Amino acid sequence: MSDQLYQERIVALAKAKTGAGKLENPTKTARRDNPLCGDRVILDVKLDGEGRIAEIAHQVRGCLLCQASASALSSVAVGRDAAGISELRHDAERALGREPGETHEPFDAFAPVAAHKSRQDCVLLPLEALKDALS
Amino acid sequence: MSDQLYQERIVALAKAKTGAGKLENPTKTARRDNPLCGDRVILDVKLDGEGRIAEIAHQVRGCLLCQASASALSSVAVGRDAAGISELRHDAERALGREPGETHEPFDAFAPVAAHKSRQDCVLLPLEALKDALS
Amino acid sequence: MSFDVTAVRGQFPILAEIIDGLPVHYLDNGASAQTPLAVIDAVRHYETTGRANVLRGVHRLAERATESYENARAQVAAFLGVQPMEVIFTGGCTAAINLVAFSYGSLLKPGDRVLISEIEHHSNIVPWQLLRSRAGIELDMLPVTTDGRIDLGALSRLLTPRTKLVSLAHVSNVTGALLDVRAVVEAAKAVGARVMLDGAQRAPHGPVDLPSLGVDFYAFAGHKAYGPNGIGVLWGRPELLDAMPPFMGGGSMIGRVTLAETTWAPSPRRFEAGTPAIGPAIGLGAACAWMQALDWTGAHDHEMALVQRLMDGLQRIDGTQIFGPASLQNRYPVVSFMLDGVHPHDVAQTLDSFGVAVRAGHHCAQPLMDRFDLDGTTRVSMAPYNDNSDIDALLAGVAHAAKTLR
Amino acid sequence: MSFDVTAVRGQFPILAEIIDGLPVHYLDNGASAQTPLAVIDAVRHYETTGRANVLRGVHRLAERATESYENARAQVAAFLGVQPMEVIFTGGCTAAINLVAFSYGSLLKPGDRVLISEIEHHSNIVPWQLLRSRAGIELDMLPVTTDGRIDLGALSRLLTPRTKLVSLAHVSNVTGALLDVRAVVEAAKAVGARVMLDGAQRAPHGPVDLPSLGVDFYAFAGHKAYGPNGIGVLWGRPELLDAMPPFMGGGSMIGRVTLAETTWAPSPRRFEAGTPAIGPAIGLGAACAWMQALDWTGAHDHEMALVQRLMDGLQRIDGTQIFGPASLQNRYPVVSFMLDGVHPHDVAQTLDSFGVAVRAGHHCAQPLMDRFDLDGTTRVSMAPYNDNSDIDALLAGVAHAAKTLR
Ligand SMILES: Cc1ncc(COP(=O)(O)O)c(C=O)c1O
Ligand SMILES: Cc1ncc(COP(=O)(O)O)c(C=O)c1O
Repeated sequence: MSDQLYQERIVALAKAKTGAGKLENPTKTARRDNPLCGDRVILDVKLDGEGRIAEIAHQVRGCLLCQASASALSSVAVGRDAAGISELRHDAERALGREPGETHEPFDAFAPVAAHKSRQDCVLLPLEALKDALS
Repeated sequence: MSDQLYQERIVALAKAKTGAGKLENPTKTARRDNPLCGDRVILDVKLDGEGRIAEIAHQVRGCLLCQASASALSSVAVGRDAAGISELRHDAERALGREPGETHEPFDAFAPVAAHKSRQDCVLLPLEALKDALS
Repeated sequence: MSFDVTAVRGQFPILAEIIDGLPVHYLDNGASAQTPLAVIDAVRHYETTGRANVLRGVHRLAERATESYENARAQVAAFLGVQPMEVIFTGGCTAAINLVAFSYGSLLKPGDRVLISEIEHHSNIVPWQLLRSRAGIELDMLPVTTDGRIDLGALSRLLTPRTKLVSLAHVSNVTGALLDVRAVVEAAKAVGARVMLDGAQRAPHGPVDLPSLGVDFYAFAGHKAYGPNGIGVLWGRPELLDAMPPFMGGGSMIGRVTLAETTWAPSPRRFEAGTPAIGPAIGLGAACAWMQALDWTGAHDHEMALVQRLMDGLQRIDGTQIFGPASLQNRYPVVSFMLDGVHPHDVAQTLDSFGVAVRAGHHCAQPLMDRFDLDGTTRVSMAPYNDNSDIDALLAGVAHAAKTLR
Repeated sequence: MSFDVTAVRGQFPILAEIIDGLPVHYLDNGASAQTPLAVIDAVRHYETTGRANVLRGVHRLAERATESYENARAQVAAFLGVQPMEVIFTGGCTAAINLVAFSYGSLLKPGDRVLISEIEHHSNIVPWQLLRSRAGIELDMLPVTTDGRIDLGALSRLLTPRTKLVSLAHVSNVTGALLDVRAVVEAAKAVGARVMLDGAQRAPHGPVDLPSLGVDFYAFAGHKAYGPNGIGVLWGRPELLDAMPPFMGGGSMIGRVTLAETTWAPSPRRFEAGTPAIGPAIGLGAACAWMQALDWTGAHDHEMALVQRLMDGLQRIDGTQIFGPASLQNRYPVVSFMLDGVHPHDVAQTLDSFGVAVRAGHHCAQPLMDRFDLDGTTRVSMAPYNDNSDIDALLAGVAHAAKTLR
């Protein structure tokens, strides 16, 4: 056994299910599918007057990495606008080793996925969905 | 050099061009193409009242083996009916090693082609055309 | 005596590899099987001693290549119990099904119907959907029973006089269920429909006696049957093939080409446009010969014993559920399961860290997943070279996932 | 220093074979080239250490296979000077042209025109004839000059506003003539037509700088470019590919499949239905890398010196006639000739008895043969590994045929 991927922090993020569920009357909703693996994320957001996220909720039908990423995202999304979310995306990309630079809480938890190319889209899917919702 | 194929008898048959040309008012004419190599044979025959070949002529656009075979065929076709031509076909097949048994003049000349599968259709093409003409 | 799995394993070099410190427990054979030395060597022999284009050359390399290629066709034909000239080499199983959908499909009229099932692989769904938009045919779907078999009870309802073709998986790539071919053929013939089998998952488990099945078309993939990639087979009844127009155009499939019009060569050449996949075909021929030399009574018993060991082991892990036939009757060694609260991808990923290769997800059968509202399954697909250690490593991995990921 | 042909030959094991007591003078490269050890080893490495299906697996063999497959795409892209995602793997050059004829072709309307030429290989004629019968398009043909080049003087007459595609051989497989691509592209763009090149005979002679050519589609075959059989390449401009519907249906080319409808993956996956030819693609990637490492300035000079030696030698044999450009400008090392009074097949057969492999016949270009009323030609097609001894053996054989067969 050489279990590098499912480290405690990732499992904990997934189990926390931060933001799991739906919003009533969301300002925007976006759905993203990964056709290769069948993962699916639906993201609801409520925005304030300046395009900043006031509330967020997600329904994830997908793997633990996707759930953990949606949890991580929900835990830090409130108060951010599109540019702020894009910053999180860069953080995730850095954790995955796809961009140089230091990475921060909570996405630094995904560093073990850097060695698993085929799973990186699972981490990015919620971020893609949120980007769609904000655009 | 290991020239087994173009033995003197085959070359002589081809150069003899026995029966080369056209008939005026043939009873039957048949054309056969080999799409793989582009060989083409046109056979004219005049038949007597009993379905026997009275006259034969061939136009061959093809290789030396095809020409030699058409020559050989023309040299022995006169007086034969469909059954007699079928006998010649068996003789050719025997020379090519595709049927067991002894082979006779003139098709025994084609024995060297037994080792060259890809060229055997060249020898058989005039026989095919004549069969078409008689049927 | 019993089946000698060690001797079989010895013929597959990859099974002896250590990858990142882990052995190779390869249980993803349904996606692609491994290939024996006999196949690798046959291709190498062609590449290094007889490589040339086929059919048209008169030189000795071309004669060698043509002979090897046609010999491969004969080896495949022997494996299927048919005549060599009835075997068409294609680029794969998907390409074989598309060939039928384009060529036989072009003979269909608007309103004609094709019957498939909800269990089909996308490769036996999408070509018919594309034909539907090209030709205005209708597509019908046999439902699937809760134990993962095509529900043949619906045949009488869904077969109509307008049904021209029934195209079904011989063995399911998700559940391992074997089709009752006899029942399908009987019902189809009664309305005058032709039957095609997608044999992708059946061919890797030994010779197929096509004449006794009574079907009209049969397709399978080389790489799942221990052969190379880039090669597949379509078998068809000669009288059907002869009546079908070409699919792709190019060299070798023609009678005579003029600028105005072109005539077609007889089958199989009509359907093998361009230079064929000579090397891969030679490899597949060797794979068929390899399969034919195997003791399949022993191999099948061995494979089924592995299925039993797997099912028993899974039952001892809390929250596992098998999707597919529970019995060993009329099934092949493909087993799908779910682990409550753990996504199939996470099961498969955990198994990878135990050196176990399986497949997780929709298995190119999204309609089936939708029908049973599944996120996907974890699929264990076996070959004769698998052994108890493969199953035990898998069970240890599943137990670990159950403990840590939920 | 000069090109080291001995070093190159050493990489091709088949060239050292003795077959029936004769050496291998392989001058049939236009039909199929030989393959270097680098290619054979790359495929074997995949088969024995990283074989699995691509794209969908999470286990390490699947990751290895996916990486090797996508790396091969990048190697081919580098060879063509394009982006990896613009490269589609197909079953061959013929399959690539058919892909365009089916997919791009399905966007054409009755009355639209496709322009090809009389010099084309059947693989660049028949797909358009089939499209003509499917879709009611019209087919126009550029004539050929007596020295075996496409007559571009006829472009202005034959290009019309209804012309949607011009599809021409980059290099002729009969005469070796190189197309003036710039002139074609300029004229085609002026009427809004797209340009496809059939690069089957160009790709084996070194990297192609597609961006500088300005064409829209490019096709070539693996086995003629020192790679395995069963693989070919279609390059297309991404904006064109994105607007094209799929060709074949199956696994991997879908977005989402439901029984009612299906959405498509983006290119290149949209056009790679089913399990791709992974091993052959890896081999072709290695072949492209091998070609890219070769000194093509030296190799081209070497090839052209062989052409000159051949032409000079043929001229000394009574009754020979070359069909094709007489000069070495704008041509590649494919030389067709006729020997008065001796059928090309008999020339080729005699050459075989000298250990020389050439091709004789219509070279899948029957319309060209008809146009010049030829029985066929004897074709000598060279690769960088050919040397003077190959040409001299050929000349001895032709002289022998001239002496004995007429
Ligand atoms: C110019 C040309 N185009 C197309 C082809 C077809 O290539 P393939 O038969 O490998 O598909 C060939 C080779 O036969 C060729 O020479
Ligand atoms: C049942 C079934 N049909 C068809 C296919 C398609 O085979 P290929 O992808 O090799 O063309 C597969 C494998 O993926 C399969 O399992």
